[in-house]
Amino acid sequence: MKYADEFRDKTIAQGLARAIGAEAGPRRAYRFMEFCGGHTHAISRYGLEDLLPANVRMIHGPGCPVCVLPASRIDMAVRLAERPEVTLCVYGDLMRAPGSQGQSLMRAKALGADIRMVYSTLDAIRLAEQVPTREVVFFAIGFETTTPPTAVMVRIAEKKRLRGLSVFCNHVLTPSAMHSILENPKMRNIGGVAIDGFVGPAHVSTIIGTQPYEPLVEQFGKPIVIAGFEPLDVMQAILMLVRQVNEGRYEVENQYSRAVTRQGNRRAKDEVSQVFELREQFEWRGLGLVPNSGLKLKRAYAGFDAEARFAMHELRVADNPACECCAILRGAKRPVDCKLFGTVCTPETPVGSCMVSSEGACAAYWTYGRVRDDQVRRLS
Amino acid sequence: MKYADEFRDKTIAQGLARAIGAEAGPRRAYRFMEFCGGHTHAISRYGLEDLLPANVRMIHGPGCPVCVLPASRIDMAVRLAERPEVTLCVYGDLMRAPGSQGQSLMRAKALGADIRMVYSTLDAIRLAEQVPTREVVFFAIGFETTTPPTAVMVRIAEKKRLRGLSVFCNHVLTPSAMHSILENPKMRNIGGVAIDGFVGPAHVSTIIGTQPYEPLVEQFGKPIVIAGFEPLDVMQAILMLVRQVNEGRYEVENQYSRAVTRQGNRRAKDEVSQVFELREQFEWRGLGLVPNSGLKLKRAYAGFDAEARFAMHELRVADNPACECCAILRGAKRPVDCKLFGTVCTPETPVGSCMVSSEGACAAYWTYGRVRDDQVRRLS
Amino acid sequence: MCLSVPAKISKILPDDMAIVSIDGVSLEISIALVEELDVGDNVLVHVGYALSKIDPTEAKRTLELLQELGSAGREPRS
Amino acid sequence: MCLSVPAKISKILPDDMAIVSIDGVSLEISIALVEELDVGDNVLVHVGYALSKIDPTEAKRTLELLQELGSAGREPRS
Amino acid sequence: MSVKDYHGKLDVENGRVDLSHGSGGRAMAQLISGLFHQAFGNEWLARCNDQSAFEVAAGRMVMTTDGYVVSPLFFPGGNIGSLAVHGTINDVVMAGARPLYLSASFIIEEGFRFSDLRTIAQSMGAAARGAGVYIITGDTKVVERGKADGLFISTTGIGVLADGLDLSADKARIGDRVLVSGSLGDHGVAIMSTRQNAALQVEIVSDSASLHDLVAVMVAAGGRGIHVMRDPTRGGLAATLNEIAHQSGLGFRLQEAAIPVKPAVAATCELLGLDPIHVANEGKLVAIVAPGVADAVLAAMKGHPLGCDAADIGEAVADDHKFVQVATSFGGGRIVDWLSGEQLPRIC
Amino acid sequence: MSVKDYHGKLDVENGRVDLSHGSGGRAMAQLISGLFHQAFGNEWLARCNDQSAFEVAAGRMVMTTDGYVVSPLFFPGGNIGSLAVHGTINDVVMAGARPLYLSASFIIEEGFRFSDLRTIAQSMGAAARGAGVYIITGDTKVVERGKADGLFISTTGIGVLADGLDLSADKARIGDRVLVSGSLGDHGVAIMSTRQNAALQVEIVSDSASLHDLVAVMVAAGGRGIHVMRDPTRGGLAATLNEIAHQSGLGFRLQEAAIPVKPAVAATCELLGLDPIHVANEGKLVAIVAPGVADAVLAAMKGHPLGCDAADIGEAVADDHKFVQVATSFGGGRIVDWLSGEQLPRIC
Ligand code: SF4
Ligand code: SF4
Ligand SMILES: [Mg+2]
Ligand SMILES: [Mg+2]
Ligand SMILES: [Mg+2]
Ligand SMILES: [Mg+2]
Ligand SMILES: [Mg+2]
Ligand SMILES: [Mg+2]
Ligand SMILES: [Mg+2]
Ligand SMILES: [Mg+2]
Ligand SMILES: [Mg+2]
Ligand SMILES: [Mg+2]
Repeated sequence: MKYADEFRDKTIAQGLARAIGAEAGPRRAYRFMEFCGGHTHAISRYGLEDLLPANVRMIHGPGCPVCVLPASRIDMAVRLAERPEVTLCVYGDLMRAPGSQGQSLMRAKALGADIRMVYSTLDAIRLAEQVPTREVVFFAIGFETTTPPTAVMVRIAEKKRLRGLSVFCNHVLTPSAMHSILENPKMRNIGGVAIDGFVGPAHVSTIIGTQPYEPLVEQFGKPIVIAGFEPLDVMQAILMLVRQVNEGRYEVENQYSRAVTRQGNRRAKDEVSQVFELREQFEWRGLGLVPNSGLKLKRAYAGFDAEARFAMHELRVADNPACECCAILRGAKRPVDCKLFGTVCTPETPVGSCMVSSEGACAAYWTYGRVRDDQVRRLS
Repeated sequence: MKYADEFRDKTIAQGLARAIGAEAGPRRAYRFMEFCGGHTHAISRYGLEDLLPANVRMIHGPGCPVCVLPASRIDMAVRLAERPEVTLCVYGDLMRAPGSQGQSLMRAKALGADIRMVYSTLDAIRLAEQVPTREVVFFAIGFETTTPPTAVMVRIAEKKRLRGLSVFCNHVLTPSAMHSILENPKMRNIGGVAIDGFVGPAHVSTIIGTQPYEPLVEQFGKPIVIAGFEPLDVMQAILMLVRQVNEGRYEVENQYSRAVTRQGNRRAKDEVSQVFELREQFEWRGLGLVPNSGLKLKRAYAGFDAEARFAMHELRVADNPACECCAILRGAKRPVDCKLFGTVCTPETPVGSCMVSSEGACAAYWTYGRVRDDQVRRLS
Repeated sequence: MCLSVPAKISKILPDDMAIVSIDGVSLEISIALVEELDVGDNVLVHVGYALSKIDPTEAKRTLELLQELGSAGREPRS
Repeated sequence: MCLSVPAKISKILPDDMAIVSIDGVSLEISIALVEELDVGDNVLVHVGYALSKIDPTEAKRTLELLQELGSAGREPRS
Repeated sequence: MSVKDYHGKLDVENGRVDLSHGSGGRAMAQLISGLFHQAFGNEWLARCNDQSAFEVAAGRMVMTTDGYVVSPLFFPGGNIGSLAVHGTINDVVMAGARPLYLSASFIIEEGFRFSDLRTIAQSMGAAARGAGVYIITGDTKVVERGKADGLFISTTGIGVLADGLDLSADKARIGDRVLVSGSLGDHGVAIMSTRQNAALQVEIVSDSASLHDLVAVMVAAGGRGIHVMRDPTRGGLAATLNEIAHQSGLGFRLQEAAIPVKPAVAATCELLGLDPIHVANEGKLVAIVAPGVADAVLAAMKGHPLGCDAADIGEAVADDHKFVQVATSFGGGRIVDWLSGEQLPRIC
Repeated sequence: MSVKDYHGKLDVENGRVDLSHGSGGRAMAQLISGLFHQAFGNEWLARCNDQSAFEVAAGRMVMTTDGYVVSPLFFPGGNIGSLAVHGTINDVVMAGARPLYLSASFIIEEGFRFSDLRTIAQSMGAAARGAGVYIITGDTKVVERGKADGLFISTTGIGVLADGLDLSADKARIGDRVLVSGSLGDHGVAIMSTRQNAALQVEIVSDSASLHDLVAVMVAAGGRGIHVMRDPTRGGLAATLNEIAHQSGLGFRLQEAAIPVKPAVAATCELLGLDPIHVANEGKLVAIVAPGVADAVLAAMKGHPLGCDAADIGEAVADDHKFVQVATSFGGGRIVDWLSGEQLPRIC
């Protein structure tokens, strides 16, 4: 696969690993948070931690939109799907996402709710055209990457007068979450030790560009390196972060220059701003209510807004108290630190969202790393 | 089973057979038409023809509401059932009734139409209550016996405000059909020989009483004996007809006095007249358009009339030209006289309606008598 | 046609409904179409409705007549 | 997160649609979100949409840099 | 951290089957080991292979399969699980064979309750043990909601034939007697009473039962004098005798008065416009036997609890038309045909 | 008047299955004789019994069953019929057995086209003949519209074991080599490409095939050195190796670079967020063999058309955790777990 295989080269990786080992001074520890699940996936899938020196530690951030979706939003979606007139379209990742009390869309479907997996918002449009008498609701989730396709769908629905189609919007914004992590002193200093830098989002950044990270770097003095999702991309970004730390710099650097520019994708941003506007706040699993971190449909598109159309009530659901998702999403704990990990909570019976998506920190650990007890390096 | 087993006694039957044989003078032939399929069924099921003398011949009349229902009405029901919002409730007998070009409700159901078998109009009410958003249409067929339950259903629907329930009405009237048979010289004189009398309806008469047959007897000079559906009932009625013929009488006699009175069931008649009124004419398979022979919902109940509610178009469908149903229903031919009988036309692949219901003349012959080639006594 | 079975009323229910029984089978039917029914009465049941009451006296009369005709027939007259 | 795969545009269709291909797989996607695409361009595909064009020059530069860093790493400095 | 056990726990009381239980993952393994293995428990299943091996002696074996799609799944006298074992065992034993092993293939609609599945599996296990038979291999598939009717089970049975016995539908001979092992139509009426109409209550339970032991007793009494055995399931006695008539090239003449039918079954059939002779049975058999052994076989049947109402109902006759005819109790005669299409309740 | 033949004609071109074809009447007999017997045609079915008898020699036999619920029913490289024969034959031959007979149970949704059913039945007949196997008994049920998904088939296979061979999932030994017979994920991707998304076009056909002959060649080359064979169907290679690891009480270490995966399969998996190691195969096998015979068995496989892409992908290792681990092409290591729940296409 072009533009993928080249960035998975074993020989280069070993060279890069040695370079990181050489440049990461042995007298200090480096703690980098990869914000995105895509990076977490690459780290686990290719066994990158095996290649990194012991004093370079990766902390898994909240970068999976399923993991950060609170149980309340799943519960709301289940209630919506239970309405007889509604056909709910969802991305496959969401099917097992846990709501409260063992609820999930998978379970609602098994009990008779009309829930369809889609691969694309284009599928939802097709479906709405096929069943004009049904209320087809698209359960929209995702960061800036996944928001423009939802915006396009709404604009097509408007143009085609698809009255039956609407959106249950759960789109969230990455920089706001990073800001929230950095602003909170508990999060900034995990176990009393500061995060030294961020591996920044890949595909989110193709849309928003690198510019939105610049104020963060200014405000908090932490380097951010935007990186691709291939394993060599991640390793190069780590090397770049080590160098910034060593040199006392804190800049936004762009490792992923083949797909990311400073300005991002203007057309995609325009589509989004046509259709969506900021919510005052939005709940993130693990981060709580984060100001200006979510999107909703603009008033002009209220007809396509499922929350308005079906008078959906906001719900509040307490997380399972034993679940450490919250700390894990903040980078404060690792999956193996959770008592439920691998016993009560497995990918078949997920308790927290980190176990749901295979990109979730707990699921990635379970699938790719659950034996490496020896590698569990607790924070000092 | 009380009031049934007593009327199936073999010893009495043999005595009755001898009595009929004794009283039916050998020098003349007796041709009686049993109007009802119930009588046809009893004759076939118990092998009554084996017991009757050779000069007493039973002619099978049009007395099966499925058999007389023209293909056009089945086609109309199929079109109705194909509407996505409609759930059509039907009595089991109708499922295989042939419309035009191989259509049937069974086939429509197999192709996805929502068609439910019901045992009673009470089931249709229950269904309409369960699925209030569906258009539940009851496919009403039957003679006077089956009409009052439809009327009760409509009145209950009105009382309960079951807006989703309606009736596709195909109820027909027995005396009108008998009149049509007697009025038409071709029918009165089958193969040049007159019908000598009628075994009259059993359960139809529980509702309408014996009185409605009196004008027929007056006008056409043919005896009518109302008889029950048990085999001894039929044999007694035949004996009573033989006696009337022998004595030159033509009266309405009531063999079925345990269930039938002269006035009939006033309450049932009231229910019917509340809800239904006469159609100017109605098509009968085999008899063509018969004046004043069908019922429709009164204007006050137009909201429950599926024909109005769904703007159903009247259809006209030519019968299969090879099918002798028409002549068989008139008593002019026997099933074995039809070239299609038992070859192209079987109960699995019925061509005409007489093959559909097991009470239909062709089906009854097929099931109970198809080997008795030796018994095929053609009209002289 | 008009399949109908004789059954005995075993219980009167509200709303013009009743339970009838026949040889170990019981069926809930509507009695909206027949006046003045009591437990123990026999009715003809058609599509879940009582159509008419069976008159036991007339039934007995018919049976007696049948028996008579049957025995008369036993010795052929002509 | 944001699963996305590089693919080459093999055909431009009407209504902002296009066919992309990857190793014997072809997929119809929307290109409504990316300006000025031609057959032969490579794009990142996410949930059936092209997100951005892959810049071949930048890709080459990154690869060269990676190779350099990798070889540099081969002889440990410290 | 403790590593999750391969055999995880299933929440049988409250849980429901979803698509993950059919997709080859751990959830499926949990379902199979936690529910089916427990209910069927035997050494073969314990090895968790995709097939099971067993020793056989040289000889003749039989194989049979049936799909079970009964609705409702639970009915008076049994459920789809016991039925799926009894029915297939019966098809084995109708050849005069001793049933040995069963396989079971489950197709489950998502949303199905584990607790119901367990009840059904336990009924299967009990029915199999009752017949000395083992369910040695199986398969589980889960389909989306709305793409099945709760649960379908297909079972396949194999058995070993007694030496010299060769029962087949083409072995009926003119003059043979027709024996039935008991009253007809009980299963079909039990099903209809729960399905057809909520208003209908019938005091009848399904006759669903394994006939292996009854057949053993009959074979002991009749040996090679038993020519054909069949269980009159779908289509009832009428279908079974018509099939045999066709295969053997002869006709049957039955005495209606001799055919055992329970009053409640007869009454239900009258109500719904059906004929008991077309109604399904699941624990009855029809045997076509040489006249010389008929009395001995009938006596053996009557001595067995599952044959106490057995009856000799007629004989095989020469008939070019291959008709099944019945001398009615009324003194006339009629032909009993196959059921025409599906058995539909009628109003006329 | 001519009496209608028992074997009536079916309008195969235009007709559709309705409930009457499953209710034990003449319509059902017509369907069975006019369509299935014709497609499977053999002496056993011709006898029209509810079971079939056959001779066996003394020895060890195997029995296996699988339900087939594939959607769509027709896919590149096969249909549900060929699949139902290949899949069950493969489960027989994975024991090292020679397949002999199959049974087939059909559950059909009313409205199904006779013409499609004929195509499927003919594919079954052809697949069976190709493997020298006979479909000797069957069953047909029809369910109401909306209560099935077109057609489900459950097949059961029996076969006879070669002397001395005892393959079982608990027979893997530390040091054994792991062989696969060809590229992984072809079947699953062929199905997904027709089902998942109309927009997706993949040049891949299902690998559905009967592996009886390949296995014969392998057994000839490896004999008792072959310890386990499995066809990695649902859940793919990952599920199969995890099962074997658990049953045998050891782990596996694989070389990712050695695992054959076609580029189009790899690309489809990347697009949908899946891992080829979890994707279903229907004409591939995994063999766990003693290291001493591994090369000979591999060579034999490569010499067979169905094994030309065979590969040695790793070994069995001691592992208390019973993990399946993969050395990635990148130089790291990871654990390959069972699939978690159903395989769902992902966006992240
Ligand atoms: S293992 Fe499960 S319960 Fe524990 S933190 Fe992860 S998701 Fe939450
Ligand atoms: S046999 Fe068929 S075609 Fe002939 S008259 Fe009867 S119904 Fe009509
Ligand atoms: Mg069978
Ligand atoms: Mg059977
Ligand atoms: Mg299986
Ligand atoms: Mg359903
Ligand atoms: Mg059988
Ligand atoms: Mg199997
Ligand atoms: Mg298998
Ligand atoms: Mg069968
Ligand atoms: Mg369907
Ligand atoms: Mg297998």
